Formats: sequence, C-alpha cells, structure tokens
Amino acid sequence: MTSEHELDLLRQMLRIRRFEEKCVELYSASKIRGFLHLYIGEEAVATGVFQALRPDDSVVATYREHGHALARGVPAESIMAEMFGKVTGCSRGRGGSMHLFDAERHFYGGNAIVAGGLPIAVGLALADRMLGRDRVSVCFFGEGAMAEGEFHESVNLAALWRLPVLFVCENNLYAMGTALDRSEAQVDLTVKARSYGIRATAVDGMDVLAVEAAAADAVADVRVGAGPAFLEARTYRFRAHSMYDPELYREKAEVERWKLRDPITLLADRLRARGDLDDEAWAAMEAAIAEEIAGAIAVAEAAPVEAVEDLTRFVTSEV
Amino acid sequence: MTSEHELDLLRQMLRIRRFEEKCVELYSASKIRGFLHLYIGEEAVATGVFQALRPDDSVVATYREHGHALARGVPAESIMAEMFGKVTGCSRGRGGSMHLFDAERHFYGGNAIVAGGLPIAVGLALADRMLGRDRVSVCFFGEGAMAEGEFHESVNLAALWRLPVLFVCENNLYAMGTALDRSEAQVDLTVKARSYGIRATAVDGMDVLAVEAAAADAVADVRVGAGPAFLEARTYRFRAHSMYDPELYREKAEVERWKLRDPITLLADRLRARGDLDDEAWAAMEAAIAEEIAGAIAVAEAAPVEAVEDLTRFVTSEV
Amino acid sequence: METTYREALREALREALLRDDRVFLMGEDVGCYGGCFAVSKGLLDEFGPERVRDTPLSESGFVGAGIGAALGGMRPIVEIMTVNFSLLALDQIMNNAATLLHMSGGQCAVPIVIRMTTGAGRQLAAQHSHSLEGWYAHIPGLRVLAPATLEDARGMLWTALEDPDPVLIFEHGTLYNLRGELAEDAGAVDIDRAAVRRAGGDATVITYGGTLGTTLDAADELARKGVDAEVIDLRSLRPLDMPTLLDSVRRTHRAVIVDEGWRSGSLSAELVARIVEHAFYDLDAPVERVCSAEVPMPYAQHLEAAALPQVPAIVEAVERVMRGG
Amino acid sequence: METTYREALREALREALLRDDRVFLMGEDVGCYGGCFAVSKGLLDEFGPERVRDTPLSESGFVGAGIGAALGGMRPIVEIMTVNFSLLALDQIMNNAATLLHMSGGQCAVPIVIRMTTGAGRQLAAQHSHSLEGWYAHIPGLRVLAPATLEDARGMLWTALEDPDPVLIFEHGTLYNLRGELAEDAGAVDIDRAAVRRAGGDATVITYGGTLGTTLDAADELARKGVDAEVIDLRSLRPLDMPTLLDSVRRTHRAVIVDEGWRSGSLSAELVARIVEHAFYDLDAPVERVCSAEVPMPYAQHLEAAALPQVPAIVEAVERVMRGG
Ligand SMILES: Cc1ncc(C[n+]2csc(CCOP(=O)(O)OP(=O)(O)O)c2C)c(N)n1
Ligand SMILES: Cc1ncc(C[n+]2csc(CCOP(=O)(O)OP(=O)(O)O)c2C)c(N)n1
Ligand SMILES: [Mg+2]
Ligand SMILES: [Mg+2]
Repeated sequence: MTSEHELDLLRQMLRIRRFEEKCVELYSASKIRGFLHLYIGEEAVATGVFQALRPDDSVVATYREHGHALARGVPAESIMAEMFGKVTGCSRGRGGSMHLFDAERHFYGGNAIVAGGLPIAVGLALADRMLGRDRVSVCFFGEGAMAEGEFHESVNLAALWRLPVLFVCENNLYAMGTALDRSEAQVDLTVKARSYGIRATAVDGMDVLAVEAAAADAVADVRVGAGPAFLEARTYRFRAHSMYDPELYREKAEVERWKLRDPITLLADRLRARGDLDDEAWAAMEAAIAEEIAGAIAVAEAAPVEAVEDLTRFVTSEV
Repeated sequence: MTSEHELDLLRQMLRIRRFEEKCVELYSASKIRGFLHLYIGEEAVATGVFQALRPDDSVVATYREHGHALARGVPAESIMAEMFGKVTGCSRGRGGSMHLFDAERHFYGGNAIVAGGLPIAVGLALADRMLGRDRVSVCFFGEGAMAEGEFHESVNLAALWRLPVLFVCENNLYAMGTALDRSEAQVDLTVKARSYGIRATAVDGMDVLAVEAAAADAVADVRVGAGPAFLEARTYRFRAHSMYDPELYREKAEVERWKLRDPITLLADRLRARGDLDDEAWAAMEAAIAEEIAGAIAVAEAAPVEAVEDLTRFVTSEV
Repeated sequence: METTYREALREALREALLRDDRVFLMGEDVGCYGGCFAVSKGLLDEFGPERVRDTPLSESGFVGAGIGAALGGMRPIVEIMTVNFSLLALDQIMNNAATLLHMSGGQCAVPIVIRMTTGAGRQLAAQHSHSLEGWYAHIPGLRVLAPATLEDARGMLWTALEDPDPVLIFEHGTLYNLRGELAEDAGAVDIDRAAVRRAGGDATVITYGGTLGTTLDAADELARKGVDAEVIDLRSLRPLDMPTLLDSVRRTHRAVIVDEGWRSGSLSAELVARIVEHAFYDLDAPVERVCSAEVPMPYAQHLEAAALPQVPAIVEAVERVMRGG
Repeated sequence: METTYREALREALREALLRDDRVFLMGEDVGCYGGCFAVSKGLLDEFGPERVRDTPLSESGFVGAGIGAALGGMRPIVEIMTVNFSLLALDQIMNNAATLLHMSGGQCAVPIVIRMTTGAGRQLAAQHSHSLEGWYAHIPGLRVLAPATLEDARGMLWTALEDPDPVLIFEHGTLYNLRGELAEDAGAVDIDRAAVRRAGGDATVITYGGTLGTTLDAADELARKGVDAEVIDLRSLRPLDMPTLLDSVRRTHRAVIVDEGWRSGSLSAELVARIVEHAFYDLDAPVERVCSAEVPMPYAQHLEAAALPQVPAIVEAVERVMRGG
C-alpha cells in the first residue's frame, strides 16, 4: 500500500462523511425530503469494496446508498440534485435519496425493498456469464435483510449456478431497532452463508484497508469463476436509522464505544503516526471536499425541476 | 418394539398403499379429478413420524398428503368422499386431494403452495407456547420446498423463538422433474437446517422403525422446549409426480433400484424372517384393508354432493 | 379530549391487549423501536415482549405465523410496516388467511387482524407510496377497512378483533399526525357501514382513507361555488356498503369517486361498475373518477403532488358531472 | 396445418431462441420435465441447459434474476408455473420490473417477458385456480397480454420480446389442448389491438383468454334466439384498446363483460368504468358483467362449474341488456 493510495481512501471516506453531514443540514432546511438514511460510520465498507472492483462491474445497493454512489464515481452534483428533486439529478429527481441510479456506471440503484436487490444482482451476473463477460456483480445489503426469503433464494441461485456475485453484508448490528440477535437465530452470518456451499468471510468493517484486502481476495475468486462469495463487514451506524428514529433501542454508550473506532479517525491516525498526514494536508483535504460539496449544493439549488408534463415519461420506454 | 406394534406399522403403510392404488384406478375412471399426488414409496415417513406424536399435536402437510391424513386418523371414508367431491368429504368436497382438512384432529391441510404451510406450523407452535400447551406442531414438506424463501423465514422464526416445531423434510430427491442437486447448492439438507442453530438429523425414510425412532428423539426434545428440530427422511416416490408426468427426468433403473427398498416389503420381510408374519396374516391384513377401502368407496359413491346454493357458505364464518 | 390518529390507534391497541389475553401484536419494530410510525410506542414496556413481539424482516414468515397462531386459538394483530412490503406476504394472505375457511369446508376460521400503512404524500418515492388496498378488496374471505377519522382509528380495531375472519386495516401514512377531538369514552365502532361525512344534495363524492380530507376540502370549495356535494367515506372497502352509496346517488343523480390508487383497475372502477349496475337510470351524468396518475410515484414534491388526487381535480370532476359529463 | 395452443406456444419459444442469442427460457421444470404443462418439451435437448434453464422453487429469486439479466442485456423469458404462485414474485414484478425505468429517470429498461398459466376449470381447487391477470393490468409500466387463439399463442411472444419493457403473457390452463388450423407461415402478431372475433350489431360482449370460447358459444346460442352479439377479444389487458371497444359499443349501445376473475375489483370493473366514462350517452342499458363467484374456487366439479362464467349466464346478461337492464 502506498500512502498515496491510503490518502485517497481517507479522502473518499471523508468526502462521504461530509456529504452526508450536509445532507442532514439540508434535511433540516427542508431542501431534502422523504426518507434519508445515513451511512455515517460505515464509510469504510463501500470505500474498501470498490477498490476491488472494475468500473464495468455491476452494483446493486440499498436505500442507504449515498456512500456507494459516491465511491462508485456517481458525481456528487448529480446525487445532490437528486435529493433536491431536480431534473439534473441522477434519477431526474424521481428517486430521491433511496433511489440513486447511474446506468452508465453500472450502478443499478438504490433499492428500498429490503433484500429486493439481491435477485437483481444474481441476474446481472447471469447475463455476464451468458454474454461471456468477466464482470462481477456486487450487492450490498444489511444484516437485517438476511432474514428475508429473498436472501435465501438469491444466494442459493448464485451458488447453484456458480455465478460471479459478491454479496456484501453490512452488518451494523441493527435493522432499524432490531438487534441482530433478535432477528437471526444464527448470529454468525458467515455460518449461514457458508451453508450454501460458498466462500464466506467476515472483516472488520471499520478498517478500510482490511475491507479492501478482503474484497480483493473474494473478487479475485469470484471473477475467475469460483462462484459467488459472501463478505460480512462488521460495522456500525453512528446515526439514527433515518431522520425519524428516536433510537430507543440502543444505549448511547454503545454508540460512543463504536465511535472510538470511527473508520476515518482510524485511518487518519495511522497515517499521522506514520507521518503521511499532517494538519495542513488534512485541512487541504477538508477544504477541497467542502468546496466540492458547496459547489454541488449550489448547482443543485440552481437546477430546474422536471416539467410536470413529463410525469408520465418513462413509464414505458420512448421508442 | 413388540411385534404387535410393528404389525400395526405394516398395516398402516399397506393401508396407505392400497388406498392410493385405488385412487389411481378411480382417477382413470374419472371419479377423482384435479391433481393427484401419490405418496407411494414414502409411506414409512408419515407412518413413522405420527408414532411420535400425540393426537393433540398439530399437523400441516402438503398436496401429497393422503398418507398423512390416513396416518393421522382422518377416516378413509371422509378422505375418499373428499376426492369424489362429495359434501361428506373431510373438506365438504371443496378441497379435493390436495386440501384434506380435519380440524378436530388438528390436521390443518393439505397446502398446495410449496412451502406455504411452514409459516402456519410456526404460528400454531407460537399459539401453543403462548397458551401454555405442551403440544408440538409438525410440518411436512419436500426437499424442493427448501429452496423457497418461506422455508428460510419459517425456520429462522421458529429457531429464534425456540418454538416447538418439528420440520419434516421428505427428501424424495426430486421436485417434480428437478433433481436435488439441480435445485439446492447444498445437497446435505441437514447442513442447511443446522445453520439456523437447530437440531437436524437425517434418517432412512424407507425404514419405518428408524423414522419412528428418529422422530421420537426429535419430538422429545422439541416438546420440552429445546426449540425446533429438523428431520430429513430420505425417501423416494415410486410413481410420477402427479397423474400428468411422463417422467422424462429419471431413469427407470433408478426407480427400480429404489423399489428394492420398498418400505412395506422391508418391514414385511423383517417380520417374516422373525416369524411374526406369515402368508395367512398378510392375506388377512390385505383383506381387511381391501374391505375398508371398498367400503369407503361405496360410501363416497353414494354420498350426496354439496348443494350449489351452498357455494358461498363459509367464505366468511356463519355467526 | 384532544388526540391524534396515531394516539387513537395506540389506545385501541392498548385496549385490545388489556381486554383479551389472546391478543398480541407482532411485526417488524413494533417493540423496541416503538413502531416504524411510533404507533405502538410504550406498549412493549406495558405488555412485554411476548405480547408485543418484534419480528425479523420476514413478511411472509410472520404473517403466516400470525395465521397459524389464529388457527391455534390466539387473536393476533400483525403489523406490516407498509402495504408496499405486504406483497411479500400476499401469498399467505390470499392463499391461507382468506382461503382456509372455505377450502376446509368451514372448519378453519382465521381470526387475524393485519394492519398496514398505505399511500403517498410524503415524498417516499416509488417503492414506498403504493395504495394497493383495492387489491385486497378483491379477495373473497377478507374484510378490508380504512379508518379515515379519529373515531375509526380508535374504534375499528376492537370490532375487527371480534370478527371470526381475517380483517385488514389500512392506515394512510399522512393521517398519523391528524389532530382533533375524540370523546373520552370513544370505543368500538361498527365496521359495516359507509358514513356520510358531509351531507349535500347536488352530487355524491365517494372516497376513503387518505383522500377524505382532500375531498372535504374540495366540497368546501364547491360550496363556495354554489355546489352542495355529499361526501361519503367508505370506511369498509370489502364488503362495500352499497345501500348507503346508492341511497345518496339516487338522490343526487351524480357521482364522483376519489381514490388514491392508480386509476386503471383501482377500487374506483368497482364503485363505478356497481353504481352503473344498480342506479344507471338514476344517473344524470357519467360517473367520474379522480385517481392517481398511472406512474410509479416520483420523489420530487411537485411531481408527487401532480400524481395525486388534489382539490382542483375533484372540484373539476364534480363540476363536470353537474354539467352532465 | 393442424396444431394446438401448446404447440403454437412451443413454436414461438423455438423461434425466439433461434432468432436471438440473448433470449433464454427460465423457470421451474421448463427443462428436464418438459414444462409443467409440456409447453417447452424438447427445447432443452435443442438449446441446452444454459438457454432452457431449470430453476429451483424460488419464484421471487428467479423472477428477480430474470429482471437482472434483462438489465444486463439479455432477453429472458421467465415462466412462472401459474399465476397463483406469481404472488411470491409480485414484489419483484411490481417494485423492480415495472418501476425501474421510471424511477431511474429513464435509464433502466427491463426487457423481460414473463409467461404464466392462469384460470380455473380443471378442478384444481382454491390455490391453483386464480385469475389474477386483472391485478397485473393495474400496474403502470407493464404490458399484459392474454392470447386466446392459436394465432396469438404463436405470435404474441416475439412481439413481446421486441418490446423494450416488461411484458406479461397469461395462458389460460384450459386452452393448452385447444386444437385448430394455423397457417404454416404464422408468425409475430400485433399486441396492441383488441380483435372482433364475431361481428354483430345488437350487443357488444367483451372478454379475453379462457372465456373467449364460452362467450362465442353464448353468441351462437344468442344467434339462435335472434340476438346478434359482437364478441371482442381484448388480447391486451394493459393497455386496453379503447378505440376498438368504444367503436363497437357506440354501434350496439349495449355491453356485457365476461371475465373469469372474481367480480369485485376484476378487470371487468375497469371496462365498465371506461365504457361509462367514454360512451355513457350511447348506452341503452347498464353494462352487465358475468364473472366468477366470489369464492375460493372449489374442487367439486359442479361447484366449480357453478362458480365460473357459463353460457347461460352470458346469454341472460345479453338478454338483460337487450331489454334495457
Ligand atoms: C421488505 C421491507 N420490509 C421492511 C422495510 C422497512 N425497513 C427499511 S430499512 C429496514 C431495516 C433494514 O435493516 P438492515 O438490512 O440491517 O439494513 P440497515 O438499514 O441496517 O443498513 C426496514 C425494516 C423495507 N424497506 N422493506
Ligand atoms: C410456490 C409453488 N411453486 C410451484 C408449485 C408447483 N409444484 C407443485 S409440487 C412441486 C414440486 C415440489 O417438490 P418437493 O417440495 O420436493 O415435494 P414433492 O412433490 O417431491 O413431495 C411443484 C414445483 C407449487 N405448487 N407452489
Ligand atoms: Mg443493519
Ligand atoms: Mg421432492
């Protein structure tokens, strides 16, 4: 690992963090509406996993996908415009926070039915196989999604057909207010995944370098046709489930404990200790990010909304 | 084991066999219509499992449930009348072969949506727990059903809440024409079941005594609150999936091989070898069964159908 | 006393849990989280985790378990967070809850109540904004309710629990914060009859649930324009209280249906068909429908508003029927 | 040449697999078993297991995988054994297949074709006899087809595959053995227009799929009684070809809908509503509906027959509209 690379990872995570912090402000200001699910605390997962992927690999994410979209390279501007409900948004303002799409970047959403994206990822992988492309499809989902029947059906299909899918479980210990051990009889999620006969590993989801390494290992296997792999990233969401969550279900102390393992601080401290990061570099990084986000907001703010007459466009394809 | 008991098991299996053989004739004669799924070859499973249950335990079965209904004690007459579509049938002639019901005997069908009965069994067990009853709910399903999401959701719920459910998988190696290894990435079904953290065992489903013993073991645990158990009975269906199946998907030789392990012959041979069964006793058994079935057919034949005016009765309860 | 729709629902749940030991509430996040829309907040503390039972994300599994528990003698109240997710449980609702009694020849009644949120209006986009209660109203064996007022939020649950068969209750997401007066002794209400929420002689406007408020607003505006609309709240979507509807239409000779569902194939279509079947010669104009645009619901506020039934469209529809269509 | 509905469907599948490498067929038992209704018999041998792909029992999983494969550039034909089981995949069909294009702002088209059997009439009882195509016709973003003839069984598939968006094809279970003449060069047909299957001037009878035959029989009987009924086969349930329907109704001034769905909330209701909306003043009688009884379909033959639309009920309904309702 070059420090260059690590600094880039740090920058990416920080960018997601600052982007979402702004989203909270914009939500309070009613610029963003609907449901808003923050990735804050979990940035290392998407950031790390995308290091292992190629730009032509397919991605399916959930409603908690700002980080994934940003890490994938979907421009901050078009994500911000989307959340503002503007026609310049990555889904023309029709999807909002939960439904970011960017087909050109093989980013297939933004799915807000828990576990509903998994079969899609399996199908994308099937298409790749049938069309002779050596792509990998990656699918992100929470540990809560693993109780859904669609998890079971999707992993079985992918395993049975040995399809190139990387299933990334973001185990943040809660599904809304339901703790893992109140949702899964089997709390070791890799045991569940392994029962389908697939490769399954767990990784510290707060350590972006560990995530990157684990994802790279898994993807290498998946890409050469070893069948699907399951990667559990053990992480934590620092914020509420969404904007409306009074967080009755967990102790403040638990949250504070996890914050000590903030993935950004962890990496930054390591870089500082090694002398690869100083206050000045940090400040420059913050400034560049702040500028980018401010720019994105300004552009989103100024952008037009979709004409009401276009409401029915794309219910079916325009031919 | 007393030979008395073993003779009773033999009689029960033979009764199911002869009953279904008659059903085939009656189907050809158009007395029975719709789908007809035969249990022939698998009789040891239901027969053995019911030995381990109490009359107040709840049962949920599939569309292939004549054997279960008979073993449960649902009168042959009312089953036959049901298949004749008569109002004296155990479901008033509304359910037919796939939907035998007998609430008094806690026989909750006859469910023809593959895996659709599993959550029901979980709920019955939940009711038992909440009402302080020490009953067990047993749920039968095929190995094909294990690929359905409802299997996953049901077993997880039962395991998570440690409910008294016995999941009996009748692994007859095929789901219609789909062989196990073309349907499940994991062909050791107990591995799958065990991944939910529950007790899971496999048993020779052609040996009724082995099934009885395995079921008794499992039920003993389940009844005292050890949580659900999974029992895989390795068996084989000797006949087509239903009346319309050309059986393109398996070799005749395979069927013949399995027939060498016919559960009825196996037990009969054992009893004969031990001197507990002779030709005379066998003939008497056959005769008694034939008489019962002939009687059931005659009664069914003579029974009235439901009045057309009653078609809409029981869409909702009569109060 | 002053209360909200949410609090009225909660009181109804409390009452049910207090009155009948067989009643329990089950669903995703009904317990520790307090309910995804805070309806069941506090009930876990009061009744404990057996009777206020959090479930994993497994809609088919826990709805089916509710059906089984009902067969086993309990009186489950199952909460599905929203109707959008209920598709995952539809097989259980249709093929088991609604079917078992008839298919078993009268043996297996399923006394379950299933509650869920429905509807749009909160910028939740295409996967969280459906109004599919009309589908459920198509299923024989179900009773389908849509409380639109505080009284009904408070009173429908107990009556539903006394029904020996499955009852679905649809709570429109925009109603939870509805605030108003409710009698101290408010309790169970009938669940059979539609209610005339505003009497009027010129035209009958039929609606339910989330669009009742919009429809009443439209009636006010029509009143200012000299048109006296009668507004009927269906309350029960299955069965439909046709006598109340026909009685009104026979007086006014004009009908408009307001339904948040997508127009084609929504409950509004059935209402038009029934009115035509029973009161064709009483009609002075074709029955009009004001429904949602047939699009996946968009996030952007102006687009969502454009997709939903609004006051101007209702006013125009009534004016059209006044002119004879 | 003489052929059957089943063989016509098979020829259509063969043609599609031959013409376009991106096409594949996927579903439970489509391969080794030959298809649960023997439609795809022989195709596995001809095209191999990659392109004629057996799936596990996982309706949601493999329908979703079909959607993903469509996004990835394939042209999947997914078979769900029957509409009854499609409820398990409804979330995928509704929230993904039908929604992705609009919700993504036009980026993600889903060119999938989903085939399934529908309907009753074979004594398969309550969990195998639904007619739920009306529900699918409610969903924006889908095209819904119901081939009722050999020509349509042969010709709709290719046209559906050329559609860039999801198309559902409903095959009525009683039609597979339908036998008749089909032109040697029969091929793709339009999927937009309803078809007048019997011209007549006295009353318009609208139907589709499995009830077309019954309706034509009723028309024959009516002819013997001196009533000249026009019979229209919808062919496409979404979108509805209103011009063809209205054109007929405006000529006959009378309409009857025959629909095997449960009456309340079936597609028939939408048809009544549309006709009333567009041709109210042309009608000489209320529109009548002949539908299935609102009961879970019973097994017993006489009860099933009583629950389904039959010739006498259609004849009576037409006679009623002839008398002005
Ligand atoms: C099928 C379905 N059921 C319920 C919901 C409501 N819901 C949205 S997110 C969520 C929790 C999901 O938890 P998890 O999978 O762990 O992901 P996380 O939110 O923790 O990232 C729930 C219950 C939904 N969107 N879809
Ligand atoms: C949800 C669902 N999908 C498909 C079917 C059609 N079907 C009926 S039985 C069957 C095979 C089931 O196999 P298995 O579970 O192994 O049980 P078996 O018939 O072998 O006893 C299928 C595909 C169905 N009834 N329900
Ligand atoms: Mg989580
Ligand atoms: Mg099997």
